[in-house]
Amino acid sequence: MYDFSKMTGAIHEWLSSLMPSILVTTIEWVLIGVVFLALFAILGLVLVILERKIAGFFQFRLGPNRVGPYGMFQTVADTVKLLLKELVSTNKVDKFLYNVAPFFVIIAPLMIMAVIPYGFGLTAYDINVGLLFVMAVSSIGVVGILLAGWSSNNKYSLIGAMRSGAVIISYELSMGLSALLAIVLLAGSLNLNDIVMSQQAGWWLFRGHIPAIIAFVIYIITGTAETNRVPFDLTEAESELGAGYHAEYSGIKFAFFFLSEFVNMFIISALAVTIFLGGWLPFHIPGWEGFNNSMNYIPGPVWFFLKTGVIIFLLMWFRWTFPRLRIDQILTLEWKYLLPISLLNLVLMAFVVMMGWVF
Amino acid sequence: MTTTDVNTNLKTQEYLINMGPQHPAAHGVLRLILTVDGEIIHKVDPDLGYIHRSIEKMCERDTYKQIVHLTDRLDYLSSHINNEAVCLAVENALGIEVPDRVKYIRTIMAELTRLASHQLWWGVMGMDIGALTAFMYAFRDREMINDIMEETVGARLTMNYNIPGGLMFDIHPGFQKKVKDFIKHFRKALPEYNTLLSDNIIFKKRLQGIGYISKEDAIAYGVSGPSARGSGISCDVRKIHPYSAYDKVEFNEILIEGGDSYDRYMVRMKEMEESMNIIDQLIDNIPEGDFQVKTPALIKLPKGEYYQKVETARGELGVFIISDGKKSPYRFKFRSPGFSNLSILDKISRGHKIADLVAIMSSLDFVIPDIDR
Amino acid sequence: MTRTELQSFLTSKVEGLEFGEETTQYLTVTVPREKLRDFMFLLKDTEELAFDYMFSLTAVDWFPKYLGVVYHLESTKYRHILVVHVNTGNREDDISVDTVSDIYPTAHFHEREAYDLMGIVFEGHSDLRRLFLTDDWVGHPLRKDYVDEANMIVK
Amino acid sequence: MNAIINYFSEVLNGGISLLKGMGITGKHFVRSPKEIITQQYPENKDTLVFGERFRAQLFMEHNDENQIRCDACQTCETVCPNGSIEVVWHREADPETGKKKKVLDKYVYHLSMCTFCNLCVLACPTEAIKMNQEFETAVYDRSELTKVLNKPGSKFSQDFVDKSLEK
Repeated sequence: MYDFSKMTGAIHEWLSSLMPSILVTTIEWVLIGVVFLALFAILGLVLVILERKIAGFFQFRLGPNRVGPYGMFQTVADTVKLLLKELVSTNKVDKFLYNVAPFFVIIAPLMIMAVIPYGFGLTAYDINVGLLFVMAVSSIGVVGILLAGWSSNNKYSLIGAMRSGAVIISYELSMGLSALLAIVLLAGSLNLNDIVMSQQAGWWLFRGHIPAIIAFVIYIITGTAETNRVPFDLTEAESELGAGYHAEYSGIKFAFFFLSEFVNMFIISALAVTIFLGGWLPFHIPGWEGFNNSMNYIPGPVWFFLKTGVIIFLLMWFRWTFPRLRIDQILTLEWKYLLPISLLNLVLMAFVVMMGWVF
Repeated sequence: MTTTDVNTNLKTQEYLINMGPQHPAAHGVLRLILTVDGEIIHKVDPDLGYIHRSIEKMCERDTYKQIVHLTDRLDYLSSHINNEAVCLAVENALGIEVPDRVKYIRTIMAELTRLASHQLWWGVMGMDIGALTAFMYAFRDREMINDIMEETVGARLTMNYNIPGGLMFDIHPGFQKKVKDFIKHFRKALPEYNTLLSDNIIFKKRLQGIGYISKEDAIAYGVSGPSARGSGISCDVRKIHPYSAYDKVEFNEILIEGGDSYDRYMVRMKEMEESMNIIDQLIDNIPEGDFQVKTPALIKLPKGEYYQKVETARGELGVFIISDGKKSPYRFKFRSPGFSNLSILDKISRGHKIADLVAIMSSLDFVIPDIDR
Repeated sequence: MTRTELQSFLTSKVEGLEFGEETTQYLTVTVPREKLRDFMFLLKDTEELAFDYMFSLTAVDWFPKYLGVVYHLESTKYRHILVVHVNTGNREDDISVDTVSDIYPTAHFHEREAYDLMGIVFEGHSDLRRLFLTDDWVGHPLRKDYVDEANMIVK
Repeated sequence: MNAIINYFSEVLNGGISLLKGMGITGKHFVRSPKEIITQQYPENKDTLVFGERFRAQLFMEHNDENQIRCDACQTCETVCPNGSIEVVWHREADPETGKKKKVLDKYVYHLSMCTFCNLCVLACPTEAIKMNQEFETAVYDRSELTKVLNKPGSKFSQDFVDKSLEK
């Protein structure tokens, strides 16, 4: 396994030899910022085209096929269009909140991206409360949605925003408290890198058997709800509210909401991979030494993005199959089904860990 | 402080929402003024007329042969059946008996139209509930019907295939084979529809118990078609007052007693099977003969009143003609199914949520030009 | 009930009914304006008649005499059909007819339509507003003497 | 106890129904390369097939000698519900018989008002007008939608009519 911290350490030493430490820190910050912004933009572009292509195939269509080979540059063209568009808003909006809301929704996923381990030693901000940090920061996004809905001065937007608030507040509960905590019990750490390293003997999804699988299913459901995607997309509910909370946004401000939805999807998938599917660790089958060795040659980041892609595909599959739930049904699902089951699952998991039944 | 005081203090403010005229769930330009408390609907006030073209007034100006093509634009999804209604009314008034061949072809065409309409409804219903893929599946199958129509009739949607006294042309030589191919394909596709949506737990939960219409209400409000049959009312004009070749075929009138949106949904799903059965019985037995009877170039109906009922995909369409013996009718009234079905919307959607209103509206299957005329 | 039975039954119950000619498609009866509501109650509530389904309500302009309303009634139990005509006094100022929207709720919408397009005033209707046209529209388009030079193409 | 069993069986059955739905979409996703129904419109223009009866817009048939079958009888004009046909004509003495006959000047067709009901084609006694398959009717200016169907200098020919009616 290649340790990426060697590479980053070398860069740090080289910079330190050239200039004072305060300048080094500044340059490193800027570098990391640029890298993450680039990653953010690329993810947005790739995921949007992926979604549209996959949607096309689910519906016997071709998807975008005009711009570039197989329509691969469609999202680039769309981005340029959105950047060039006039920013239209009604004059009844609450100007300050209206303008600040898109940044809230974009900041939350950016901050979470900092703590995710993309490879061995490839984490921007390796803190020991990583999981807690993720849970805390991901709640910021909903503030942006609420602000957008409120400040738009549009009843449809407001309804969408309020729905979003209700959903996210309740689903964070079973997501954080139970689904993720179940794995923390196994791994014994909140640090995402440690959680990954603890899965070297096998992914938690398999090693934790039944309780881990239940936790994984609950996590995927809550994750879909957190990202406001079908079947939980009632915040923008096309057929009911038009576009919900971002109905009054246009141009690049709308693009921010649009992008953040897709990057949120990436983050939910990335967390699922980190916690349940062994992060950047290669796929191993116990006993098959030759196979395992050859798997080791594929670098960690590739494994990470590959696994994330699988989960993202699963989320897209949901989106293009299921109808939408109603607001009270969503809350019923959370409070009457997911929360009791996941609490029960937590007890079960604690029991499993106590008895040492982990493989 | 008494409990009543607490309640009055907690009273929240009602507000108005304009749903439409441009709204994805309005299926056209229908404007609903909703009085809402939070998400709970207290009152629905439909505001119509955004695409009112005054077809009834135009009919008073046109000759009977010209009127037929206007009815394409009433309920554009059952345009063939609308044409048929006018033609039947005129033929009955003149005492013309059309050949059996015409009756058979008209019936097959009407059932194909009904299938196409129900397919579109199914796709749009899925889309209203949030399942976007259903729409494309429905359109794949509907496209085949449209192709059949294009080949025989010459138009895909506004067909204008009937003329008083028969049909505009004979069927295309490839018609029977194409229809059979379609039926074969659709018999396989319909179970897929059911697995994708009808059995889906989310879909069921969204529709069951929503928008309940009691038997009495349905009759009193004049609800007809699949929407009424979902409340267990036998109201199929094809059974009660048979026209064209409906007295020659065996088919079941689908009746479900429940009365909620899911029952209305299931009635339509099962009606598609019945439509296929009807086509199966007729398609191989189209008798030889003329495809039209000679009518005078300028039809003049004898003085009097004529009423003709037919069953469109949405319910009972009535054509009421008052003639004063001239070349144009004195008064031409369409009793459109959507108009009466809409009148019950306020009653059944009170107390439900906005999302439910969307579901109720698609379960009643509105086509706005049919309401606005 | 057959057509003749229906006719004799109704004549025995209500006075002042005018029946249409034998040749009409359905049994047609013209009711005096003031008896309309009683007549409708009779049709709906009498066990032997049970006209519970009003499938059409049409407003007609019998130019130049008076305006009229035509009700098409059907019994979902016996499947017999009756056409009821009622006429207003004239076309200018005496244009009101009693509402039947409380007897047949479907008439609620149909009467609003008739008021909108033909200008018949339904006495006792709970919410008689224009349905299709805007509130400030002048005139009633379905009347025979309605003139709109801008939008109507007369052949 | 029953309630608990019901609770879990509901969760299970619900989950299974969802998975079945995913099975349907998944099946089509795997098969999709064969099933794609998208038509690549401008590219497949040459291979587009229409029903022979497809009604796109009205046209008037001319033969090689610039002859037409329209004798300006105006049946189509009266039969059209929307007034989309205007026949402009004048009377002219026939050079052979000396009788005064109608001669077509301009056959004006307002595509913008046409509803493609086909009544004019059915009514035409000489089969002079027909519906063609040119469905691309978008134009930049509304005035382009008013078309003159007969070519300049075209003449009515009885032979042409007889020939086509024979078929």
